[in-house]
Amino acid sequence: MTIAASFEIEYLQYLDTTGKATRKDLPEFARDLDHMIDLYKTMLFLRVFDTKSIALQRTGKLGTYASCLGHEAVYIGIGSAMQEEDVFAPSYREYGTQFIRGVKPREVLLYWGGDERGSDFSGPAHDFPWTVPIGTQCLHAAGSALAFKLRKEPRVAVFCIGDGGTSKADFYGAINVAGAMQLPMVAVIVNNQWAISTPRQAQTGAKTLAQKGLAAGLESLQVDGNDLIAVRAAMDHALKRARHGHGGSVIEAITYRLSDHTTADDARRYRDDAEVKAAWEREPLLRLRTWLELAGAWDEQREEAWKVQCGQRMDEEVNAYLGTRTQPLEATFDYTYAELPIDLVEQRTAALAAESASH
Amino acid sequence: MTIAASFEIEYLQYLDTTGKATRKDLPEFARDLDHMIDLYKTMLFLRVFDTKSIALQRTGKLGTYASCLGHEAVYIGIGSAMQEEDVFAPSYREYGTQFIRGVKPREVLLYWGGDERGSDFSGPAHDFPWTVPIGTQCLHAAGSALAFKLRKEPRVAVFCIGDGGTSKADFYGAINVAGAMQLPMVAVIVNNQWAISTPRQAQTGAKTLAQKGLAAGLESLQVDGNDLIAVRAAMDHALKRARHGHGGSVIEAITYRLSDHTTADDARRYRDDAEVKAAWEREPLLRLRTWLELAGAWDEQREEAWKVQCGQRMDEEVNAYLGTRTQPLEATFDYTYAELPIDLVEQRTAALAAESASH
Amino acid sequence: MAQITLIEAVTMALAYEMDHDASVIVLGEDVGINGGVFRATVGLLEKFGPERVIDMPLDETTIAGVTVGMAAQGMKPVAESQFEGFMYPMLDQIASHAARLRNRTRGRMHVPAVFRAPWGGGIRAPEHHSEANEAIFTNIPGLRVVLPSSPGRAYGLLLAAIRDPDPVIFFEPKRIYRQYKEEVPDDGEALPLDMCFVLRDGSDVTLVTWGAQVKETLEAADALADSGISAEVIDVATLKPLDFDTIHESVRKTGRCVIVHEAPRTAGFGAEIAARLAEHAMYDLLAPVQRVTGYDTHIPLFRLEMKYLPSVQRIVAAAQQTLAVS
Amino acid sequence: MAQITLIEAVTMALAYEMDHDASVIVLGEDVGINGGVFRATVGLLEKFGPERVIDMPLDETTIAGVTVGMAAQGMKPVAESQFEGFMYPMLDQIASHAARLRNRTRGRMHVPAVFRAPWGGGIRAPEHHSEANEAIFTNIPGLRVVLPSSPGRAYGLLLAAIRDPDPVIFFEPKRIYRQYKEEVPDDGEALPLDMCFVLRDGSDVTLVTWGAQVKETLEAADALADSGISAEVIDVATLKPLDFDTIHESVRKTGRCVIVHEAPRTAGFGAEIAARLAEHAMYDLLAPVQRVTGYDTHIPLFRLEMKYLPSVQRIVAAAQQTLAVS
Ligand SMILES: Cc1ncc(C[n+]2csc(CCOP(=O)(O)OP(=O)(O)O)c2C)c(N)n1
Ligand SMILES: Cc1ncc(C[n+]2csc(CCOP(=O)(O)OP(=O)(O)O)c2C)c(N)n1
Ligand SMILES: [Mg+2]
Ligand SMILES: [Mg+2]
Repeated sequence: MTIAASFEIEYLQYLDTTGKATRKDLPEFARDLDHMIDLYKTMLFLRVFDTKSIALQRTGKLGTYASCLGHEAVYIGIGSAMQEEDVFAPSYREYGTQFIRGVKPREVLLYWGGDERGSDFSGPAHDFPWTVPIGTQCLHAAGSALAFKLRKEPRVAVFCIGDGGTSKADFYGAINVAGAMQLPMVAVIVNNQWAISTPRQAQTGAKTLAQKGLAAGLESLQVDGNDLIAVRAAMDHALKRARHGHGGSVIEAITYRLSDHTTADDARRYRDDAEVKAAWEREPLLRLRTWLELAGAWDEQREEAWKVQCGQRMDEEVNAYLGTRTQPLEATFDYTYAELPIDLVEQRTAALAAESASH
Repeated sequence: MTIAASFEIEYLQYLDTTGKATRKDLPEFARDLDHMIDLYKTMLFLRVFDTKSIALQRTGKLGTYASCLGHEAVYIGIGSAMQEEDVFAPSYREYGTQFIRGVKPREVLLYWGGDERGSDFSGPAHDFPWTVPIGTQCLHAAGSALAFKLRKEPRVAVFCIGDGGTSKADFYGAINVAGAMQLPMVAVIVNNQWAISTPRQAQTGAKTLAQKGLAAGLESLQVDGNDLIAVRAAMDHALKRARHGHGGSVIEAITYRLSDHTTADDARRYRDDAEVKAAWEREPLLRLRTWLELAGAWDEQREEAWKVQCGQRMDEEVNAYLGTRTQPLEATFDYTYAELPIDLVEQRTAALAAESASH
Repeated sequence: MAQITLIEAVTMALAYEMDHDASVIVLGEDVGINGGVFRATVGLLEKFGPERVIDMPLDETTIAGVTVGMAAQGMKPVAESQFEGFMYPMLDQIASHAARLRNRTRGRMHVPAVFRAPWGGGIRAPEHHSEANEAIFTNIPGLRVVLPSSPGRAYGLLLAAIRDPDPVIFFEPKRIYRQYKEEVPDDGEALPLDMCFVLRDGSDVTLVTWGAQVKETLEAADALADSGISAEVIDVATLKPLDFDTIHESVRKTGRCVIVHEAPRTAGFGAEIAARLAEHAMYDLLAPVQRVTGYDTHIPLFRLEMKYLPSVQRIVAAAQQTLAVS
Repeated sequence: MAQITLIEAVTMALAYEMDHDASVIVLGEDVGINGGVFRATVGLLEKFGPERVIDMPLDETTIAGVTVGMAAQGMKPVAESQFEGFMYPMLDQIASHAARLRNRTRGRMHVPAVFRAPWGGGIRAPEHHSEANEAIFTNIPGLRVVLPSSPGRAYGLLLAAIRDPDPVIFFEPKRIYRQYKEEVPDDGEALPLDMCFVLRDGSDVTLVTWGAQVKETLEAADALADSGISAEVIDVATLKPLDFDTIHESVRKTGRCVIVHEAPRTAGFGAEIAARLAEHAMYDLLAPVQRVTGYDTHIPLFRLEMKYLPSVQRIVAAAQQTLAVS
């Protein structure tokens, strides 16, 4: 029997669910405990943000909101590894990555509060806004990566995609072109086991989602997505390769969507409480906290103090959000094109007239 | 290092370019020399058909035509392995498979001659017509396979796709859904090294095209597509698995497009004569012929006699084609819907009036 | 006989036809155990099992292509797109294959499929959940495009769509999914797929609309009646093929026409209706045709969306303008 | 100054702009060494190298999405689709992103991209190589849709399209790619993207058209002149945004209008023009508007395609009909 090609998909983990190291070769960055505390604090802030956002939605002060509960290690791992000049192309719940990149919580709220200005955010101007049509952001990352390559800029484009999203044409197109052209692109599959009510195994017969990268000839790896150290290490490696012209990677981060799909969803309709309960055992904050505590770098008191600070910051953000006036109707017209075409000038005038007639 | 998954892509070949067996375990069907002669004769007929079709185009008697020169082993291998009740979803040059399934040469000519009736062919009524938008046929095969599975019919859907076509969303969607649902589907990648002027390596960074099947969890295999025995053996195996409910396969058949892309193309613009010359050394007819001759089952005389017969049959087909009257204008309207909607009744009347006014 | 909402009528029609025709199957994202994101397929999995109600991988191209393949092999798939804004990846399979396979094969194969999608704005949803992109489909030969606006019409037209041997795009105005209930007998009676419905008789002006806008249009007719203007209201219901006769007949009577739709104006389907009036009703018209539509911009996120959608007031104003001419 | 064909004008505009703006790149299938299947990009690879002229993997969704990504990062990609019939898989990226990114981000990002495709029937090509699907794009806010019909306009409009900071769909009437030559100075002068061109002055009837049909329409005007009828001919050129003023002005003068296009009639872009006439030109029109179009069927394979496309005779007959009314 002749073998034309053979492949292995590695699984990377540094911390187990009890916060104990599973391997001795901790990466450099993880030895800097101050840094690790910072990352943990960001994860905790993210969770406070998430809880508060859901509360806002429940009280009618926010539209549909997509929670990121349980995904904190993935998003903070990505965000802390990226450079500002890199490009991030998210789907719709990667607030953690975005906070690190400068997006403000009030901007996230504005977006889910039905106001386009949320996407004119304080993060890097070259970062893409949230993307609703599943998977389409993957190709924006690929296009960005192609631009960097052509302009010989040492920048990397990173996208996130859900387990469900890996079924989508755009995901495949993006990894394929990245492989064909050796683009500086990192694809992070956030495998949270569910796409609304559709479980991971209904999406594909592939044993791992990471192996989808093999179809494109990309370096492909699976990581424990609840282990911040693993995610960050994998990202560091992938970003470095990409930045040095060695091509793209696919990282499958295995995590769990502890929340409903969005506030418009009720996950109890389709999944067992037992599964969710079990997933809470693996959640990302507790294990990092335990690890930090074991290292003597964190304790209950610091935890509580930080939570209070998070709460205060969130109050400010929420107030800023709630205090933001609705845009004038003109805004509906004025960003459709760089310059208003003649038809739109007329329609804009008519719309404003109709509006003032109705007052 | 923990390994989450590992894979191998096998390469299958029975006959080398000199017609010598490269392995001892020839499959059962290949021991039936009469059958092998039949298959060889079909390959030869296909080549005669191809030559004649190009000549028709060059003399203005046919529209653009897509040659299948060099692909004969792939197409005859597929066609001879399939059952009538299976469904075939071709792209646009799989005449060999189709001839075995009952499509008439005159129908192929009618199609390329600009007449829809070519697709109302004498092959199985459930076979799909030629598909021009690259890759879209893959999903028709997947949908057919799903129908078979739901209706518990022991039938298999087979599609062909080019090397270029494996970049397309529809290909990925088809293998993905086949893997997710264990559909009775066989995907044959006809890797002829070129997609018009785009070489295989510009399509993807994957080492083999077969490994794209790994992304979908399908059984994935590479075969020498110029070796009829290898193609047929791989098809037999894949069809059997599928028919027995064990799921789909991806077979990459490595061959070469010895012709221009179509008669509208001039391949000398973008590829080396040397490459083409080298490819002729590996072409599928010669090696099977040599093998048959070494086995004492074929010779120059039989070759010549069969060519004469092929020529006669083609003359009949060409005459039938050339003698086919153009459809009346009504035909443009009458197959748009099962029943003509009121708008179309009016337009049809107007069109016929305009036509007779112009006579 | 129960009082049901529009979305319940959709569910009822699906269940009826699945019960009576084993080749009908439902497929899409989250249509199974979740019953669809709007709950249109709720209960079907329990009743018909996972071989008739199929949760698909998350790819609309795949859903559309598989639908074409199944339909060509004799099934009657009803495919759901979760929102109309996610139908674009289906378009190639719909336009290049679903709509063409009959013609391409001279009738040897055909595609008896339905592509369902919740449609339109006004539910305070995120971006891409509020499109009105029906016009795109109306220029494609071989398709039917249907947009019911009441529980009864949703039931009857969906049955007809499933039974139709050709592909039907079936848009469901999600803003009025649960707006009101009406009695709909579950009798399997289909409605014709080439008919406009006159919802209200009138003599002064014809208001032509479809989908959720039927609500505002009927309200506008009420408001007009208050000021002594008698408005006829037509629900187009099936955009393609268009029953222009019913519209024309009305305009012959009223001499005035206002077309209302929430899609962007330019090249919206209102243009086709206005064009036919220009071609065939010039001598009947006493005033220029008016279009009250969404603007040629993207529908804004929800804080402003109600200012984008045609309002009762805009419809009334347009009708009055047609009457100001004499 | 050379005499060039329409397709040579396309090549010349691409080369000019690539020469003057390093951010302009060309991408698509077979655009490199092969120079495009129609040879529109011939010579560009040699001149600008593989980093400016990029052969893409065979997936239109990929091409469109990569184009959006590059454009958002400050490049000016000009993406080619080999035929208009293969643009459907681009539609999601075009409608959901190219057309919306500026609006979505309140101007933070925008997509200065051009999507080029050979367009239309009449070249005896296989199925899907002869579509006229421009109407689909004209209902999408945020896009411009351009369709030149002469070498000079192809050059000037393509330059404008590339320079425009928003996405432009640029359809090239392939039937007249090489129909005739005209002098086109390679002076980098763009033409405005919101203007119709009056190709021939006339006083009795206005013939409005675009793309390859300009040929038949001008011939029809000649034929009409022979029988003493003076036809004004307008090439719409940019469908979106529509310069309705120019059309209206002409109809004010002639009182009659025939709209000619090869796309299917229903919801074709002719409907929009007829609708605007119905809204704004009712009192100018002396006869009902006429549309001479492709039928609401798929364009047949090539043996019958010329019977599908509007002929000089059909245009003449329609014009005469508008004149029969008085
Ligand atoms: C093209 C498209 N189809 C359908 C939807 C509706 N939808 C929103 S989220 C979602 C599931 C996504 O699952 P996954 O990719 O796993 O990401 P997750 O939500 O779990 O982060 C679906 C189907 C959509 N937004 N876009
Ligand atoms: C969607 C689409 N894009 C582009 C084309 C034009 N085209 C026709 S054949 C072809 C190349 C196909 O190459 P491959 O898949 O390798 O098949 P081969 O022709 O080699 O058999 C292209 C780009 C098409 N038919 N469909
Ligand atoms: Mg998920
Ligand atoms: Mg090929």
